[in-house]
Amino acid sequence: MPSMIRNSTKAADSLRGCLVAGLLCLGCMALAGCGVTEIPDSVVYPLRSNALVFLEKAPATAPPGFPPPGKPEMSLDWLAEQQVPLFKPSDLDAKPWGPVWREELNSVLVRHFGSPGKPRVGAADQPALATLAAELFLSPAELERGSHQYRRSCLHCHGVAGEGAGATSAWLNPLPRDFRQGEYKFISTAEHKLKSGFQPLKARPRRADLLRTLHHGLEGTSMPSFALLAEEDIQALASYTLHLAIRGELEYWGLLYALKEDAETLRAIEKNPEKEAQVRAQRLISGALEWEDPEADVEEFVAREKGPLLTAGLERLLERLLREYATADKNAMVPLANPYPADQPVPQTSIANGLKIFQVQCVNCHAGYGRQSALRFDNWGGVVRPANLTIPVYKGGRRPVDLYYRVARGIPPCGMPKANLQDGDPAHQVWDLVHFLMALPYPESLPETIRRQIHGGAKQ
Amino acid sequence: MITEGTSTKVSGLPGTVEIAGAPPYLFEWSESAHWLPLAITGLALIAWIVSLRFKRAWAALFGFTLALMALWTLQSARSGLWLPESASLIADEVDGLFHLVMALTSIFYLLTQGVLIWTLLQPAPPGGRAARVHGNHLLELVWFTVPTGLLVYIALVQLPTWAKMKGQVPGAYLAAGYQPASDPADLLLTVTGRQWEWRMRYHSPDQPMPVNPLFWAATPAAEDIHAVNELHAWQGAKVRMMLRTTDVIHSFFLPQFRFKQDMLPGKTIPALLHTDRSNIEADGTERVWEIACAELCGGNHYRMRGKVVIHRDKKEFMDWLNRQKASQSERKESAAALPTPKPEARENQ
Amino acid sequence: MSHPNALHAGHHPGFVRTYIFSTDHKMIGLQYLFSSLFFLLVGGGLALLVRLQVGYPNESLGLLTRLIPGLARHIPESWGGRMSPEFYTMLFTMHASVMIFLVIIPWLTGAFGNFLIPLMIGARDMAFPVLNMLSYWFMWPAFGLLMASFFVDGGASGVGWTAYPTLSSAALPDGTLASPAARHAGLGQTFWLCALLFAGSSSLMGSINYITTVLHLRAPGMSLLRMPLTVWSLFITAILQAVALPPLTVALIMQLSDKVFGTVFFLPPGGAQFGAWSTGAGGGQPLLWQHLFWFYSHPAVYIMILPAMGMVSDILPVFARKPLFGYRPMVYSMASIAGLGFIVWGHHMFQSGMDPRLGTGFMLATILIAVPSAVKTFNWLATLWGSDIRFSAAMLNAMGFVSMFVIGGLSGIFMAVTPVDVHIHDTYFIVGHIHYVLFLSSLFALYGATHFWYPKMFGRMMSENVGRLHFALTFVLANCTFYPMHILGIGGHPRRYYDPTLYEFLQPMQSLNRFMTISAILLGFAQLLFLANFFLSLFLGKRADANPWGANTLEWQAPSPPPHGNFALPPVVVRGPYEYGGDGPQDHQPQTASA
Amino acid sequence: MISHAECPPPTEETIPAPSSLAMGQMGMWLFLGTEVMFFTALLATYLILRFSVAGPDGSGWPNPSQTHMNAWIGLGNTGLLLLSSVMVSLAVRALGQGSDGSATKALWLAIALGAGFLGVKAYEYHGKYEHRLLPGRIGEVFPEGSTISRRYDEGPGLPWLESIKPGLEATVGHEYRLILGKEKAAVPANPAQMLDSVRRNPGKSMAYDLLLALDKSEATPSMAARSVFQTSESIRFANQHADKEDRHQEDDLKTPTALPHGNLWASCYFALTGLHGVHLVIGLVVLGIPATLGVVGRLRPDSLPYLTNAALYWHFVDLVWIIIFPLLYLL
Repeated sequence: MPSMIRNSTKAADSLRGCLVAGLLCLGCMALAGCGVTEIPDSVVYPLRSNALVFLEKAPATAPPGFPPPGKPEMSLDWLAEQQVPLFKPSDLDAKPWGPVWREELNSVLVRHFGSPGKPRVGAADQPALATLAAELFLSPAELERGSHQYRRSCLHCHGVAGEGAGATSAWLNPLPRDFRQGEYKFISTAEHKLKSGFQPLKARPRRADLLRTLHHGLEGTSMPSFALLAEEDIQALASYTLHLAIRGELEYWGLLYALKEDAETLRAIEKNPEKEAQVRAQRLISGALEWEDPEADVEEFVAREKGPLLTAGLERLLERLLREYATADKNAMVPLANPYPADQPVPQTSIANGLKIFQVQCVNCHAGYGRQSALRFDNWGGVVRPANLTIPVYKGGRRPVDLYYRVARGIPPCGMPKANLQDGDPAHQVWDLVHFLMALPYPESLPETIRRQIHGGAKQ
Repeated sequence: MITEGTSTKVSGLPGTVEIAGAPPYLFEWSESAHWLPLAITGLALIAWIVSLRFKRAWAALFGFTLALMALWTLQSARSGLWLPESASLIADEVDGLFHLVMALTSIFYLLTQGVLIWTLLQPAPPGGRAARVHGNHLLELVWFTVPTGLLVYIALVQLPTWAKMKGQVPGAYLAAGYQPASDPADLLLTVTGRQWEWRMRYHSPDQPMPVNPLFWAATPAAEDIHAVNELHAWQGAKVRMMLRTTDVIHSFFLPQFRFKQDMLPGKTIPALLHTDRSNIEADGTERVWEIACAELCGGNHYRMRGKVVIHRDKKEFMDWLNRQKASQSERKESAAALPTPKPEARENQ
Repeated sequence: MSHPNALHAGHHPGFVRTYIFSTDHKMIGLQYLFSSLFFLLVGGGLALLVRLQVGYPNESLGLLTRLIPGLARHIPESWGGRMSPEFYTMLFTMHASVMIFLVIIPWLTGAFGNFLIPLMIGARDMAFPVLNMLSYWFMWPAFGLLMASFFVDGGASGVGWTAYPTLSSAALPDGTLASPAARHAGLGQTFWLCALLFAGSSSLMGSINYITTVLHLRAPGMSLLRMPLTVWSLFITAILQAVALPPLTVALIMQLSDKVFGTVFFLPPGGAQFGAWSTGAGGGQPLLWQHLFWFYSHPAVYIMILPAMGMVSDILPVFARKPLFGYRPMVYSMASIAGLGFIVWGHHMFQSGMDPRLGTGFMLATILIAVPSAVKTFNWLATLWGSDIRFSAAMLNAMGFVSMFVIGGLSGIFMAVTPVDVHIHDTYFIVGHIHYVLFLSSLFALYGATHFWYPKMFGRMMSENVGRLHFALTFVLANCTFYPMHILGIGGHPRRYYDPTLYEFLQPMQSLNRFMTISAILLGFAQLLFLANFFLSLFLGKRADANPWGANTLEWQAPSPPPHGNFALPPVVVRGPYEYGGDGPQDHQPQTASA
Repeated sequence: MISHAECPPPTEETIPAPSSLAMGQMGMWLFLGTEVMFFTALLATYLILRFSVAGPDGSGWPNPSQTHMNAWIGLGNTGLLLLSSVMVSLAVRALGQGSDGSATKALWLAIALGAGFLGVKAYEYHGKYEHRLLPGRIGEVFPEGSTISRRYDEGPGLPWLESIKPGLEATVGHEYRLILGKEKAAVPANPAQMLDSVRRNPGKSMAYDLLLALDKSEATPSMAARSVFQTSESIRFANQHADKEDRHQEDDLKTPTALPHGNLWASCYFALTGLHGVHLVIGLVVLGIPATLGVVGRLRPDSLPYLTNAALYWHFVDLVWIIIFPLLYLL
């Protein structure tokens, strides 16, 4: 046995020893790097970069073979081809005042909403905003808790700013919701109408609606139920979602007023071309005030303001938004009492009446009872498929009252109108429709003639 | 895993058990996680340095690792990082088998490691030359037969438990051989895995039990009661679960019941759960028993968390079921949802 | 004596034919070796990222996102430095694929198989040198496809290396790429399937070559029962591959056609529904894939451990200076492991929905396969008993193998007990078990073998002290990394979880998870020691003579490194390979007569 | 004691006599061994899939009239391949006897026969294409993300299901009515006992449930179908009672809409014949090389080992077809 394995060159070994020590040090450094805080300060809300969609002129249904949900950029491209106005935030750069506008918008957002690590609603120096935020349970402590929970449970689908474009989103169908337009699908508040046509009509959700979605998830989509989280966490998540929605909506308006070219704005700019930014800011203020009080005096407000106009307008708008949310409960829709007794089976005549209403009101979109529905555009520029009602899967909840809300208030953001029930007793009509919808997936609960019609008969 | 003074709270055992006296830990994981690997690395370095001079030090390295493993195992068993609480009779049997195998394998492991370390510590054979031995028939026969005997014992001793586990539903896996009602269950539900949640559908107790649960599992009825991620039953209930999936393979894992069953797309797999213990304490508090998914089902595989609630008696369960049913058939907004409930957390702020 | 490759003996090919498209078995072996070492780094890096995520699920990866090129694609800063759950699934899928198909198998059978078989049986080269070259170059499309899949739309395959349908195979109607199923079953998975087809073809070529070589080109006197166990193990491995790989190839082709041509082999009768999308009705059986896959992949485990056993059986006697205890039982037990290995695949599927009666049969076979493993362990220990151990790096790694293989084997018994398997199946217990077999056993054997045959390969010695240091660190840290996995598994910690802290029953285990992560990082750095030792020794290592360890087998009778054609004269074998110790004039008697 | 001490000196037997011919053939045999495993797995897959949905009498699996499988064409093809194998054997023998000219002729004949086989196969494929008997096209995949239920709601599954009803009636109708009390038995029967006996018979239990469902929702077989088709056993059962000829009427339209398991059938058919076809094409190339060499007059006796191996391969491909043919066309 040679002795080679016992004596190796000493010099080479000590050299390698140094190498070892170095590597171990590196290892320790790597470990030290791991112990950073949960949400690093470097994480901030990104400013919106994707196009804002205005669907007033959009085609109702998507053509056959249209790219499926999950490819938002494809559907936006298609919309652009159809001359649907899209407002790209990048267009701001082309305007001389654009970068300043963006800067100001960002500073307002940062001041009033903080960052994911330190979220808030309303800067501390504005007591009016803070009071409203507290009323909506948007205190910084609550939001921080929500932010941490959001990072764990929601971030990878809904994204940092609630843009619905997190890591997982590219592979989901339907897409995760983009919160940043302040629009909601499955809520229970009535539309409230404003005089001005400049603002889209929006219903604000009650907190209970958000909580319901968090608790039950949206069956048939990728939104799961979070009922197993601690109740405090769910509450915090609801608060944080509101925070993202309000922040996103403020940003939305801030960008929209910078980019939108409606006749009145253009006229005002024509008069004063070098002060375009100011004119647009003034329009925003007027919008914000008009929204609240159509009679409000914009000139007076502008004259009173000392600081930058855009900031003032955005803060005004923020206050307005908060108030809207705070009064959502007052707008809650009270379902008409069900005229049929609860303790007895639903009469077959009710179901038959429901079918009649369905055939007038619903069948255009829910073709073949939803089996053959065509894709439609929604307010986010994506596509949705009207539900297949022959399967007992309900995104907005399976309670009769949930179906009532869907029928009686529609789902405006994706173009589902509320049922038009003008002639006859509305309570009977709407509940007939609900009863029909509830029986539809279960052939044995349908009257025989209807069953044959819908589910096929023995002799065709 | 929380050490407070001299008493230690142990989770994983029924409730949170306070073990009085000295903490059962030699070291505290949560705090040692960061330095312990470095310390162990240091020990390895020392072993290496010593071995440069004394080659028998290598025995220490092997011994040290052996000790570390024994320590971990004992510590974990003592501190509750062990088999989860058992909630069914079959779980107790499984645990018994587990500990049997644990004991047998530990003996073998200690034996082999002992021999290895012993040989390392041995001085060189006289004359510096080992004997040129090529084998020993008798010895080889012994170490062929002894493990064979033990292994055959292990193979035989587990058979009844396996039969009990899977045979509860005879021929469950062959739709052809499925005997619909040969073993009546107290409660029937389908569990449908989908990306990424468990949708439970309970058979309404108002309706007669279906002749063929397979059939019922495939046809939703208007009376069924739905729940998400929550499996409810009562202590002592025989629960027939029809496991299905709409998309990919999921695996329904109930650690406390030692229950795990893949859900195969295109198949409905019946399973019977005979609950034995409740996770609701006398004072009404609930120990958390969770459902997990044990088969990779996509990116959010880890998100398929559910919970099991075994009520103390059928009445409690029926209360829950009726509540569920009532909330499912609400025709107007429940009082709880109007107006906006005040979050409790806010009280403290 | 005429020799098929005698023509090659005297000529000097150019650079390309010598180092790149070489048909010389030694050069091909080295090519395999260098490739595997590179992929060891890649696979190890992937593993560390996996561990980081499990240990620190909610924390920012910080600097790492910027340090590792290509990572930023999957960990954009807008997610606060967190990787996405999908990326996590890609990481562990690719870790397993890279380690199994590009590291362990090529290193064991490709590198050592090629280098050692002709040398150890006294042949001048392989039976089919060109086929041999092809088999190496067939690996490269596999390498390339697996690496490229990270950069295709939807990322690499994220369905686990087991690639169970319907997660992996569901093909949706045209234009519906955007769905969870399509992501996992997207282009990355197609790449993965193609890569495996290439790797499989490569292995098949290799195995046909090995079998023919062993049967036809043994030197005079080298009867089958005089072959060193390394050759035996590689021979048996080659047979395993030849039998087990074709069914996997069929399965891969079928999954590929499910995805590309719309066939329905693995799609269930009702189809699969993802969100609002349906794959349409199928009619096939998802379970069938599992049967076909495990029919290959269980024997694959033996493909990954048998050569390791063989090489350890060759290293131990050299440094124990004592004959291997029970040569024939060793051969028979290897053969019976291989034979039984074909009827135990069902033990991966006890929970899969397979008929439980079948499970009982598979359980019995699985239990029985422990017997030959136990016999081998006892024989190794008996070899060491009463010997004069030389603590070289190679020997330490071999002893590490013996010690750790026992754990890997014993933890397997838990899984063979079907009711216990119900609980620990798909938990970290399995992860621990597989790593004890593949990392702490196969890899230790590989390290040992590399130290041992390095002088023969390059004519230089690796540093012994650094090698021993590497062993000490690896041995301890690998145990720190993988042993606690068993404990997590007993507690029911499921594997492949992105964020275990979501579960209350897993929260007490999180500190252990963290402990394992840190150990894994240190372990990763310790492996750099080996790589440094390997590459520096190419230039700095002490020159080695033909037989630096005083070993008996034929390769040590050739010069270090052996020239083209290996032996000046075909050696004539007169005795078995393990004649060490005893009272003769020398403490070893080489297999050739000339000694 | 197992003795390993001194082994006896090498004898003639232990000294191998390497020769490249033997090695080449060994390699070829090993390769064919792996090919055997390949086709074993493929055929096993086919048989498993087929018999998991089809009953022992073959029902439940699309029948040849539905899939336009003509056993005579297959038989003719088998003949072509067998003949080509004979030709290859003749070529090997001729070359062995040094007659490269006749070897060349035999080889070209073999190639022509092989190509003829492929031509017939192409004709068959064309027929499948015409009838849309392609994987993923047979009434089991719908555009617009429909579900399986739609197939039975709207597709021609309905008449089929209606046609099951008499079969169901014949199987358990009487018992069914007795148990439900809709019919009075001549001798008083114990309904519970009867129900029990029905339950114990899986086929009867399935029929019972189907009848129950049909009864419950009278004219709504869709619901019953949707549920009952969740298990392959029930498809098989339903198929037994379906009137196969009725469904076959659809063929005139060249649109084999919902053909139960047609998709699976097409998958298996194309996989088996396609992979065999690929082997055949490779075989043609392998035979084409010596054949071409023969034409230019360079086919030498030293190509014999190559030709022998090529012939082995060709015989193997032939053999595989001989196994595939009855399984696919006659079973």
